[in-house]
Amino acid sequence: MKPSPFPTIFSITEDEIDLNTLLDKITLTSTGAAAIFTGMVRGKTSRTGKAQGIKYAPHETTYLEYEAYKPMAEEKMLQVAKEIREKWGVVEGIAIVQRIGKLYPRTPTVLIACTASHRDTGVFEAARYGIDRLKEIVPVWKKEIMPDGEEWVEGEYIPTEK
Amino acid sequence: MKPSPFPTIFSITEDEIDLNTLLDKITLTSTGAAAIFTGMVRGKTSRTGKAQGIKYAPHETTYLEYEAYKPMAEEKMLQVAKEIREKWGVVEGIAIVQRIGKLYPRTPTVLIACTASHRDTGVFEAARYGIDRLKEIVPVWKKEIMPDGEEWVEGEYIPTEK
Amino acid sequence: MNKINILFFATMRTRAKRSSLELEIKSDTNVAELKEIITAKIPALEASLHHTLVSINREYAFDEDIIPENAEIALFPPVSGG
Amino acid sequence: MNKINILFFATMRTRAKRSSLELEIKSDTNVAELKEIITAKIPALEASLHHTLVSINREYAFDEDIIPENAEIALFPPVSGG
Repeated sequence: MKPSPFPTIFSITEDEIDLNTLLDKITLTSTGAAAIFTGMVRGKTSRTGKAQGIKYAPHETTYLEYEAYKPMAEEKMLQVAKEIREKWGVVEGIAIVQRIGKLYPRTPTVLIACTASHRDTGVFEAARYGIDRLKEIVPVWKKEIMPDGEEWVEGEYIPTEK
Repeated sequence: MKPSPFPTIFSITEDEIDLNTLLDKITLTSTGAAAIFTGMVRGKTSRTGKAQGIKYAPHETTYLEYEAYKPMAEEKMLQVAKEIREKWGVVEGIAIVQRIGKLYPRTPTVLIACTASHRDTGVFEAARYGIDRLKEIVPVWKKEIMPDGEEWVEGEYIPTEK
Repeated sequence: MNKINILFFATMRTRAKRSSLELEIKSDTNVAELKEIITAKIPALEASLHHTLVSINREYAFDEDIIPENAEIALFPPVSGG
Repeated sequence: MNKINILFFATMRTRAKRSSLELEIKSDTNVAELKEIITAKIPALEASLHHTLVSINREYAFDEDIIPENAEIALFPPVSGG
Protein backbone atom coordinates (compact mmCIF):
# COMPACT_ATOMS: atom_id res chain seq x y z
CA MET A 1 0.00 0.00 0.00
CA LYS A 2 1.32 3.41 -0.96
CA PRO A 3 1.57 5.77 2.01
CA SER A 4 -0.88 8.67 1.86
CA PRO A 5 0.76 11.93 0.72
CA PHE A 6 -1.73 13.72 3.00
CA PRO A 7 -0.70 14.75 6.53
CA THR A 8 -2.51 13.44 9.61
CA ILE A 9 -1.58 15.31 12.80
CA PHE A 10 -2.82 14.02 16.14
CA SER A 11 -1.96 14.61 19.76
CA ILE A 12 -3.02 14.48 23.38
CA THR A 13 -1.34 17.43 24.99
CA GLU A 14 -1.25 19.67 28.04
CA ASP A 15 -0.18 22.62 25.89
CA GLU A 16 -2.33 25.37 24.43
CA ILE A 17 -3.96 24.49 21.12
CA ASP A 18 -2.35 26.66 18.43
CA LEU A 19 -4.77 26.90 15.52
CA ASN A 20 -2.38 28.85 13.28
CA THR A 21 0.35 26.23 13.48
CA LEU A 22 -2.02 23.29 13.09
CA LEU A 23 -3.70 24.81 10.06
CA ASP A 24 -0.32 25.46 8.46
CA LYS A 25 0.68 21.81 8.95
CA ILE A 26 -2.34 20.48 7.06
CA THR A 27 -2.27 23.05 4.24
CA LEU A 28 -0.84 21.69 0.98
CA THR A 29 -0.20 23.49 -2.31
CA SER A 30 -3.47 22.00 -3.56
CA THR A 31 -5.47 23.12 -0.49
CA GLY A 32 -8.08 25.84 -0.86
CA ALA A 33 -10.42 25.21 2.10
CA ALA A 34 -10.27 24.23 5.75
CA ALA A 35 -13.14 23.38 8.09
CA ILE A 36 -12.10 23.58 11.72
CA PHE A 37 -14.04 22.72 14.84
CA THR A 38 -12.96 23.62 18.35
CA GLY A 39 -14.69 22.87 21.64
CA MET A 40 -14.17 24.99 24.72
CA VAL A 41 -14.93 24.80 28.43
CA ARG A 42 -18.27 26.45 29.12
CA GLY A 43 -18.35 28.51 32.32
CA LYS A 44 -22.12 28.70 32.14
CA THR A 45 -24.37 25.98 30.77
CA SER A 46 -27.97 27.10 30.30
CA ARG A 47 -29.40 24.13 28.44
CA THR A 48 -30.48 21.04 30.35
CA GLY A 49 -28.61 17.88 29.45
CA LYS A 50 -27.79 14.40 30.56
CA ALA A 51 -24.69 12.93 32.18
CA GLN A 52 -24.43 9.43 33.65
CA GLY A 53 -28.04 9.00 32.55
CA ILE A 54 -29.08 11.79 34.92
CA LYS A 55 -30.56 15.07 33.73
CA TYR A 56 -28.65 18.16 34.78
CA ALA A 57 -29.96 21.67 35.16
CA PRO A 58 -28.36 24.92 34.00
CA HIS A 59 -25.24 25.40 36.11
CA GLU A 60 -21.83 27.00 36.44
CA THR A 61 -18.46 25.34 35.93
CA THR A 62 -15.32 26.45 37.76
CA TYR A 63 -13.00 24.27 35.67
CA LEU A 64 -12.71 20.87 34.03
CA GLU A 65 -10.03 18.31 34.75
CA TYR A 66 -9.31 16.13 31.69
CA GLU A 67 -7.72 12.70 31.80
CA ALA A 68 -6.82 10.41 28.89
CA TYR A 69 -5.80 6.81 28.32
CA LYS A 70 -3.11 8.29 26.13
CA PRO A 71 -1.81 5.45 23.93
CA MET A 72 -5.31 4.16 23.19
CA ALA A 73 -6.60 7.71 22.64
CA GLU A 74 -3.90 8.28 20.02
CA GLU A 75 -4.80 5.04 18.26
CA LYS A 76 -8.48 5.99 18.27
CA MET A 77 -7.67 9.44 16.86
CA LEU A 78 -5.92 7.69 13.99
CA GLN A 79 -8.99 5.51 13.55
CA VAL A 80 -11.23 8.60 13.33
CA ALA A 81 -8.87 10.06 10.70
CA LYS A 82 -8.99 6.77 8.77
CA GLU A 83 -12.79 6.71 8.88
CA ILE A 84 -12.88 10.31 7.57
CA ARG A 85 -10.57 9.43 4.67
CA GLU A 86 -12.69 6.39 3.81
CA LYS A 87 -15.85 8.51 3.68
CA TRP A 88 -14.38 11.68 2.11
CA GLY A 89 -11.54 10.72 -0.21
CA VAL A 90 -11.06 14.39 -1.13
CA VAL A 91 -9.91 15.35 2.38
CA GLU A 92 -6.23 16.36 2.24
CA GLY A 93 -4.94 17.10 5.75
CA ILE A 94 -6.46 16.14 9.09
CA ALA A 95 -5.51 17.52 12.52
CA ILE A 96 -6.95 16.15 15.75
CA VAL A 97 -5.87 17.52 19.13
CA GLN A 98 -7.22 16.88 22.61
CA ARG A 99 -5.91 19.06 25.39
CA ILE A 100 -5.90 17.51 28.88
CA GLY A 101 -5.25 18.72 32.42
CA LYS A 102 -7.00 21.47 34.36
CA LEU A 103 -8.86 23.70 31.91
CA TYR A 104 -10.80 26.85 32.70
CA PRO A 105 -13.85 28.38 30.98
CA ARG A 106 -13.26 29.82 27.48
CA THR A 107 -10.24 27.56 26.87
CA PRO A 108 -10.24 25.47 23.66
CA THR A 109 -9.99 21.82 24.72
CA VAL A 110 -10.33 19.94 21.46
CA LEU A 111 -9.74 20.65 17.78
CA ILE A 112 -10.48 18.83 14.58
CA ALA A 113 -9.56 20.33 11.24
CA CYS A 114 -9.90 18.96 7.73
CA THR A 115 -8.55 20.54 4.54
CA ALA A 116 -9.52 20.01 0.89
CA SER A 117 -9.07 21.72 -2.45
CA HIS A 118 -12.53 23.35 -2.39
CA ARG A 119 -15.21 24.02 0.22
CA ASP A 120 -17.96 22.07 -1.55
CA THR A 121 -16.14 18.74 -1.29
CA GLY A 122 -17.64 17.59 2.00
CA VAL A 123 -14.91 19.15 4.13
CA PHE A 124 -17.47 20.67 6.55
CA GLU A 125 -19.26 17.33 6.92
CA ALA A 126 -15.90 15.58 7.45
CA ALA A 127 -15.02 17.87 10.38
CA ARG A 128 -18.49 17.43 11.86
CA TYR A 129 -18.25 13.65 11.56
CA GLY A 130 -14.80 13.78 13.13
CA ILE A 131 -15.84 15.62 16.29
CA ASP A 132 -18.87 13.35 16.72
CA ARG A 133 -16.72 10.19 16.44
CA LEU A 134 -14.02 11.66 18.68
CA LYS A 135 -16.58 12.11 21.43
CA GLU A 136 -17.72 8.51 20.99
CA ILE A 137 -14.53 6.48 20.83
CA VAL A 138 -11.46 8.42 22.01
CA PRO A 139 -10.83 7.47 25.67
CA VAL A 140 -10.76 10.87 27.37
CA TRP A 141 -12.84 11.87 30.38
CA LYS A 142 -13.48 15.06 32.26
CA LYS A 143 -14.30 15.83 35.84
CA GLU A 144 -16.39 18.94 36.30
CA ILE A 145 -15.54 21.14 39.24
CA MET A 146 -18.48 23.39 40.18
CA PRO A 147 -18.85 26.03 42.90
CA ASP A 148 -20.68 23.46 45.05
CA GLY A 149 -19.00 20.16 44.26
CA GLU A 150 -17.42 18.00 41.59
CA GLU A 151 -18.58 15.21 39.32
CA TRP A 152 -17.17 12.96 36.61
CA VAL A 153 -18.88 13.54 33.28
CA GLU A 154 -19.65 10.28 31.53
CA GLY A 155 -20.63 9.83 27.91
CA GLU A 156 -23.51 7.80 26.50
CA TYR A 157 -21.87 5.87 23.69
CA ILE A 158 -21.21 2.14 24.08
CA PRO A 159 -18.86 0.86 21.34
CA THR A 160 -20.04 -2.28 19.57
CA GLU A 161 -16.87 -3.00 17.64
CA LYS A 162 -13.11 -2.45 17.89
CA MET B 1 -33.66 47.83 20.22
CA LYS B 2 -31.32 46.28 22.78
CA PRO B 3 -27.79 45.89 21.43
CA SER B 4 -26.75 42.25 20.93
CA PRO B 5 -24.51 40.98 23.74
CA PHE B 6 -22.80 38.81 21.13
CA PRO B 7 -19.59 40.01 19.45
CA THR B 8 -19.36 40.49 15.68
CA ILE B 9 -15.80 40.97 14.45
CA PHE B 10 -15.19 41.92 10.83
CA SER B 11 -12.29 43.31 8.83
CA ILE B 12 -10.64 43.78 5.49
CA THR B 13 -6.94 43.65 6.21
CA GLU B 14 -3.50 43.27 4.70
CA ASP B 15 -2.27 41.51 7.84
CA GLU B 16 -1.96 37.78 8.52
CA ILE B 17 -5.14 36.14 9.73
CA ASP B 18 -4.58 35.11 13.36
CA LEU B 19 -7.02 32.31 14.16
CA ASN B 20 -6.10 32.12 17.84
CA THR B 21 -6.85 35.78 18.49
CA LEU B 22 -10.05 35.80 16.46
CA LEU B 23 -11.37 32.68 18.19
CA ASP B 24 -10.63 34.21 21.57
CA LYS B 25 -12.57 37.36 20.67
CA ILE B 26 -15.76 35.43 19.88
CA THR B 27 -15.57 32.99 22.81
CA LEU B 28 -17.95 33.86 25.65
CA THR B 29 -18.39 32.18 29.03
CA SER B 30 -21.39 30.37 27.55
CA THR B 31 -19.50 29.20 24.44
CA GLY B 32 -18.72 25.50 24.00
CA ALA B 33 -18.27 25.14 20.25
CA ALA B 34 -16.75 27.00 17.31
CA ALA B 35 -17.02 26.21 13.59
CA ILE B 36 -14.34 27.97 11.58
CA PHE B 37 -13.81 28.08 7.85
CA THR B 38 -10.69 29.39 6.17
CA GLY B 39 -9.92 29.63 2.46
CA MET B 40 -6.38 29.65 1.16
CA VAL B 41 -4.60 30.39 -2.11
CA ARG B 42 -4.21 27.16 -4.09
CA GLY B 43 -0.87 26.82 -5.85
CA LYS B 44 -2.21 23.94 -7.91
CA THR B 45 -5.79 23.60 -9.07
CA SER B 46 -6.58 20.20 -10.51
CA ARG B 47 -10.33 20.43 -10.93
CA THR B 48 -11.81 22.20 -13.92
CA GLY B 49 -13.94 25.23 -13.11
CA LYS B 50 -15.47 28.32 -14.54
CA ALA B 51 -14.43 31.96 -14.38
CA GLN B 52 -15.99 34.80 -16.38
CA GLY B 53 -18.25 32.11 -17.87
CA ILE B 54 -15.22 30.38 -19.37
CA LYS B 55 -14.11 26.91 -18.33
CA TYR B 56 -10.58 26.68 -17.00
CA ALA B 57 -8.31 23.68 -17.00
CA PRO B 58 -6.08 22.44 -14.17
CA HIS B 59 -3.35 25.03 -13.73
CA GLU B 60 -0.76 26.59 -11.45
CA THR B 61 -1.04 29.87 -9.59
CA THR B 62 1.98 31.99 -8.73
CA TYR B 63 0.03 34.35 -6.50
CA LEU B 64 -3.27 36.17 -6.18
CA GLU B 65 -3.71 39.91 -5.90
CA TYR B 66 -6.82 40.83 -3.89
CA GLU B 67 -8.65 44.15 -4.10
CA ALA B 68 -11.69 45.32 -2.12
CA TYR B 69 -14.22 48.12 -2.20
CA LYS B 70 -13.48 48.42 1.48
CA PRO B 71 -16.34 50.47 3.01
CA MET B 72 -18.99 48.51 1.08
CA ALA B 73 -17.24 45.21 1.81
CA GLU B 74 -17.39 45.96 5.53
CA GLU B 75 -21.09 46.80 5.30
CA LYS B 76 -21.75 43.56 3.40
CA MET B 77 -19.82 41.54 6.00
CA LEU B 78 -22.15 43.00 8.62
CA GLN B 79 -25.09 42.02 6.43
CA VAL B 80 -23.82 38.42 6.24
CA ALA B 81 -23.48 38.38 10.04
CA LYS B 82 -27.01 39.73 10.38
CA GLU B 83 -28.37 37.08 8.02
CA ILE B 84 -26.60 34.37 10.06
CA ARG B 85 -28.11 35.66 13.30
CA GLU B 86 -31.58 35.77 11.73
CA LYS B 87 -31.29 32.14 10.62
CA TRP B 88 -29.42 30.73 13.64
CA GLY B 89 -30.43 32.65 16.75
CA VAL B 90 -28.17 30.42 18.86
CA VAL B 91 -24.99 31.74 17.25
CA GLU B 92 -23.01 33.72 19.85
CA GLY B 93 -19.91 35.25 18.24
CA ILE B 94 -19.18 35.81 14.56
CA ALA B 95 -15.81 36.70 13.01
CA ILE B 96 -15.40 37.52 9.34
CA VAL B 97 -12.02 38.51 7.89
CA GLN B 98 -10.90 39.02 4.31
CA ARG B 99 -7.22 39.46 3.71
CA ILE B 100 -6.26 41.54 0.65
CA GLY B 101 -3.04 42.35 -1.20
CA LYS B 102 -0.55 39.99 -2.82
CA LEU B 103 -1.10 36.50 -1.41
CA TYR B 104 0.92 33.41 -2.18
CA PRO B 105 -0.12 29.72 -2.24
CA ARG B 106 -0.95 28.14 1.16
CA THR B 107 -1.83 31.54 2.69
CA PRO B 108 -5.22 31.83 4.41
CA THR B 109 -7.12 34.62 2.65
CA VAL B 110 -10.53 34.52 4.27
CA LEU B 111 -11.98 33.36 7.56
CA ILE B 112 -15.46 32.97 8.94
CA ALA B 113 -16.04 31.64 12.43
CA CYS B 114 -19.23 31.15 14.42
CA THR B 115 -19.49 30.16 18.07
CA ALA B 116 -22.38 28.66 20.04
CA SER B 117 -22.98 26.87 23.30
CA HIS B 118 -23.04 23.39 21.72
CA ARG B 119 -21.99 21.87 18.41
CA ASP B 120 -25.44 20.55 17.49
CA THR B 121 -27.00 24.01 17.33
CA GLY B 122 -26.42 24.66 13.63
CA VAL B 123 -23.06 26.32 14.17
CA PHE B 124 -21.46 24.31 11.32
CA GLU B 125 -24.29 25.21 8.96
CA ALA B 126 -24.01 28.87 10.02
CA ALA B 127 -20.31 28.99 9.07
CA ARG B 128 -21.01 27.25 5.78
CA TYR B 129 -23.81 29.67 4.96
CA GLY B 130 -21.52 32.55 5.90
CA ILE B 131 -18.72 31.66 3.50
CA ASP B 132 -21.20 31.03 0.67
CA ARG B 133 -22.84 34.45 1.17
CA LEU B 134 -19.47 36.16 1.57
CA LYS B 135 -18.44 34.92 -1.86
CA GLU B 136 -21.70 36.21 -3.31
CA ILE B 137 -22.11 39.72 -1.94
CA VAL B 138 -18.88 41.08 -0.39
CA PRO B 139 -17.16 43.28 -3.02
CA VAL B 140 -13.70 41.74 -3.19
CA TRP B 141 -11.94 40.56 -6.34
CA LYS B 142 -8.77 38.71 -7.12
CA LYS B 143 -6.39 38.75 -10.04
CA GLU B 144 -4.66 35.45 -10.63
CA ILE B 145 -1.01 35.59 -11.62
CA MET B 146 0.08 32.40 -13.37
CA PRO B 147 3.45 31.35 -14.78
CA ASP B 148 2.22 32.31 -18.28
CA GLY B 149 -0.01 35.32 -17.70
CA GLU B 150 -2.55 36.97 -15.46
CA GLU B 151 -6.32 37.17 -15.33
CA TRP B 152 -9.03 38.74 -13.19
CA VAL B 153 -11.21 36.12 -11.56
CA GLU B 154 -14.88 37.03 -11.73
CA GLY B 155 -17.71 35.49 -9.78
CA GLU B 156 -21.04 34.25 -11.07
CA TYR B 157 -23.50 35.73 -8.61
CA ILE B 158 -25.70 38.65 -9.64
CA PRO B 159 -27.39 40.29 -6.63
CA THR B 160 -31.11 40.85 -7.00
CA GLU B 161 -31.62 42.96 -3.90
CA LYS B 162 -29.75 45.40 -1.69
CA MET C 1 -27.73 69.09 -11.51
CA ASN C 2 -26.30 66.33 -9.32
CA LYS C 3 -22.58 65.87 -8.75
CA ILE C 4 -21.62 62.24 -8.23
CA ASN C 5 -18.45 60.21 -7.82
CA ILE C 6 -18.05 56.91 -9.66
CA LEU C 7 -15.57 54.26 -8.50
CA PHE C 8 -14.29 51.43 -10.71
CA PHE C 9 -12.98 48.11 -9.40
CA ALA C 10 -11.23 45.03 -10.80
CA THR C 11 -11.89 44.54 -14.54
CA MET C 12 -13.90 47.78 -14.72
CA ARG C 13 -10.93 49.69 -13.37
CA THR C 14 -8.54 47.94 -15.73
CA ARG C 15 -10.75 48.64 -18.76
CA ALA C 16 -11.55 52.22 -17.79
CA LYS C 17 -7.85 52.80 -17.11
CA ARG C 18 -8.92 54.82 -14.05
CA SER C 19 -10.25 54.15 -10.59
CA SER C 20 -12.75 56.99 -10.37
CA LEU C 21 -14.68 59.60 -12.32
CA GLU C 22 -16.58 62.69 -11.20
CA LEU C 23 -19.71 63.53 -13.16
CA GLU C 24 -22.53 66.02 -13.12
CA ILE C 25 -25.81 64.43 -14.08
CA LYS C 26 -29.42 65.56 -14.24
CA SER C 27 -31.60 64.95 -11.23
CA ASP C 28 -33.80 61.86 -11.66
CA THR C 29 -31.19 60.04 -13.74
CA ASN C 30 -31.55 56.30 -13.17
CA VAL C 31 -28.88 53.57 -13.23
CA ALA C 32 -29.62 52.46 -16.79
CA GLU C 33 -29.26 56.05 -18.03
CA LEU C 34 -26.09 56.53 -16.01
CA LYS C 35 -24.55 53.49 -17.70
CA GLU C 36 -25.16 55.12 -21.09
CA ILE C 37 -23.61 58.36 -19.90
CA ILE C 38 -20.53 56.49 -18.65
CA THR C 39 -20.20 54.52 -21.88
CA ALA C 40 -20.28 57.75 -23.87
CA LYS C 41 -17.38 59.05 -21.74
CA ILE C 42 -15.42 55.78 -21.61
CA PRO C 43 -16.22 53.64 -24.68
CA ALA C 44 -13.86 50.86 -23.46
CA LEU C 45 -16.46 49.93 -20.83
CA GLU C 46 -19.26 49.31 -23.32
CA ALA C 47 -18.62 45.60 -23.83
CA SER C 48 -18.62 44.78 -20.12
CA LEU C 49 -21.42 47.06 -18.91
CA HIS C 50 -24.14 44.46 -19.45
CA HIS C 51 -22.81 42.25 -16.66
CA THR C 52 -21.48 45.00 -14.41
CA LEU C 53 -22.80 45.30 -10.90
CA VAL C 54 -23.64 48.78 -9.70
CA SER C 55 -23.80 50.12 -6.16
CA ILE C 56 -25.24 53.37 -4.90
CA ASN C 57 -23.91 54.52 -1.54
CA ARG C 58 -22.55 51.00 -0.87
CA GLU C 59 -25.80 49.13 -1.58
CA TYR C 60 -26.46 47.09 -4.71
CA ALA C 61 -28.53 49.08 -7.21
CA PHE C 62 -30.57 48.18 -10.28
CA ASP C 63 -31.40 49.73 -13.65
CA GLU C 64 -34.54 51.59 -12.56
CA ASP C 65 -33.05 53.03 -9.33
CA ILE C 66 -32.75 56.84 -9.30
CA ILE C 67 -29.31 58.25 -8.43
CA PRO C 68 -29.62 60.40 -5.27
CA GLU C 69 -27.79 63.67 -4.66
CA ASN C 70 -23.98 63.43 -4.23
CA ALA C 71 -24.12 59.67 -4.53
CA GLU C 72 -21.09 57.41 -4.33
CA ILE C 73 -21.52 55.04 -7.25
CA ALA C 74 -19.37 51.98 -7.93
CA LEU C 75 -19.11 49.74 -10.99
CA PHE C 76 -17.58 46.31 -10.68
CA PRO C 77 -17.80 42.71 -11.92
CA PRO C 78 -19.45 39.89 -9.93
CA VAL C 79 -17.38 39.48 -6.78
CA SER C 80 -14.67 36.84 -6.43
CA GLY C 81 -13.31 37.19 -2.90
CA GLY C 82 -12.70 34.44 -0.41
CA MET D 1 -1.28 -18.85 33.73
CA ASN D 2 -1.42 -15.43 32.11
CA LYS D 3 -0.05 -12.31 33.76
CA ILE D 4 -2.01 -9.20 32.81
CA ASN D 5 -2.04 -5.53 33.75
CA ILE D 6 -5.35 -3.75 34.33
CA LEU D 7 -5.66 0.03 34.11
CA PHE D 8 -8.53 2.02 35.62
CA PHE D 9 -9.64 5.44 34.39
CA ALA D 10 -12.04 8.19 35.51
CA THR D 11 -14.87 6.87 37.73
CA MET D 12 -13.39 3.34 37.69
CA ARG D 13 -10.12 4.69 39.04
CA THR D 14 -11.92 6.78 41.66
CA ARG D 15 -14.03 3.82 42.82
CA ALA D 16 -11.17 1.30 42.74
CA LYS D 17 -9.02 3.82 44.62
CA ARG D 18 -6.13 2.76 42.37
CA SER D 19 -5.05 3.28 38.79
CA SER D 20 -3.79 -0.23 38.02
CA LEU D 21 -3.79 -3.85 39.14
CA GLU D 22 -1.59 -6.79 38.15
CA LEU D 23 -3.31 -10.13 37.99
CA GLU D 24 -2.52 -13.72 37.06
CA ILE D 25 -5.45 -15.36 35.33
CA LYS D 26 -6.03 -18.75 33.66
CA SER D 27 -5.47 -18.94 29.92
CA ASP D 28 -8.75 -18.74 27.97
CA THR D 29 -10.34 -16.39 30.50
CA ASN D 30 -12.81 -14.13 28.71
CA VAL D 31 -13.81 -10.53 29.47
CA ALA D 32 -17.01 -11.48 31.34
CA GLU D 33 -15.06 -13.85 33.58
CA LEU D 34 -12.35 -11.26 34.13
CA LYS D 35 -14.96 -8.77 35.34
CA GLU D 36 -16.05 -11.27 38.00
CA ILE D 37 -12.45 -11.82 39.08
CA ILE D 38 -11.90 -8.06 39.38
CA THR D 39 -15.13 -7.60 41.35
CA ALA D 40 -14.04 -10.27 43.78
CA LYS D 41 -10.79 -8.36 44.37
CA ILE D 42 -12.33 -4.86 44.39
CA PRO D 43 -15.99 -5.04 45.49
CA ALA D 44 -16.37 -1.26 45.14
CA LEU D 45 -16.42 -1.74 41.36
CA GLU D 46 -19.38 -4.12 41.33
CA ALA D 47 -22.13 -1.52 40.93
CA SER D 48 -20.48 0.16 37.95
CA LEU D 49 -19.14 -2.90 36.09
CA HIS D 50 -22.33 -3.39 34.05
CA HIS D 51 -21.76 -0.19 32.10
CA THR D 52 -17.95 -0.25 32.10
CA LEU D 53 -16.14 -0.28 28.80
CA VAL D 54 -13.24 -2.71 28.49
CA SER D 55 -10.24 -2.53 26.19
CA ILE D 56 -7.67 -5.23 25.41
CA ASN D 57 -4.38 -3.93 24.07
CA ARG D 58 -6.00 -0.55 23.30
CA GLU D 59 -8.94 -1.93 21.31
CA TYR D 60 -12.51 -2.10 22.58
CA ALA D 61 -13.34 -5.63 23.83
CA PHE D 62 -16.56 -7.47 24.61
CA ASP D 63 -17.77 -10.09 27.09
CA GLU D 64 -16.93 -13.15 24.97
CA ASP D 65 -13.43 -11.98 23.94
CA ILE D 66 -10.57 -14.14 25.29
CA ILE D 67 -7.77 -12.29 27.13
CA PRO D 68 -4.47 -12.85 25.26
CA GLU D 69 -1.07 -13.39 26.94
CA ASN D 70 0.37 -10.38 28.80
CA ALA D 71 -2.54 -8.23 27.77
CA GLU D 72 -2.93 -4.58 28.71
CA ILE D 73 -6.52 -4.33 29.89
CA ALA D 74 -8.34 -1.10 30.71
CA LEU D 75 -11.67 -0.46 32.43
CA PHE D 76 -13.39 2.89 32.04
CA PRO D 77 -16.79 4.58 31.70
CA PRO D 78 -18.22 5.77 28.38
CA VAL D 79 -15.88 8.49 27.15
CA SER D 80 -16.57 12.21 27.66
CA GLY D 81 -13.71 14.03 25.97
CA GLY D 82 -13.96 16.95 23.62
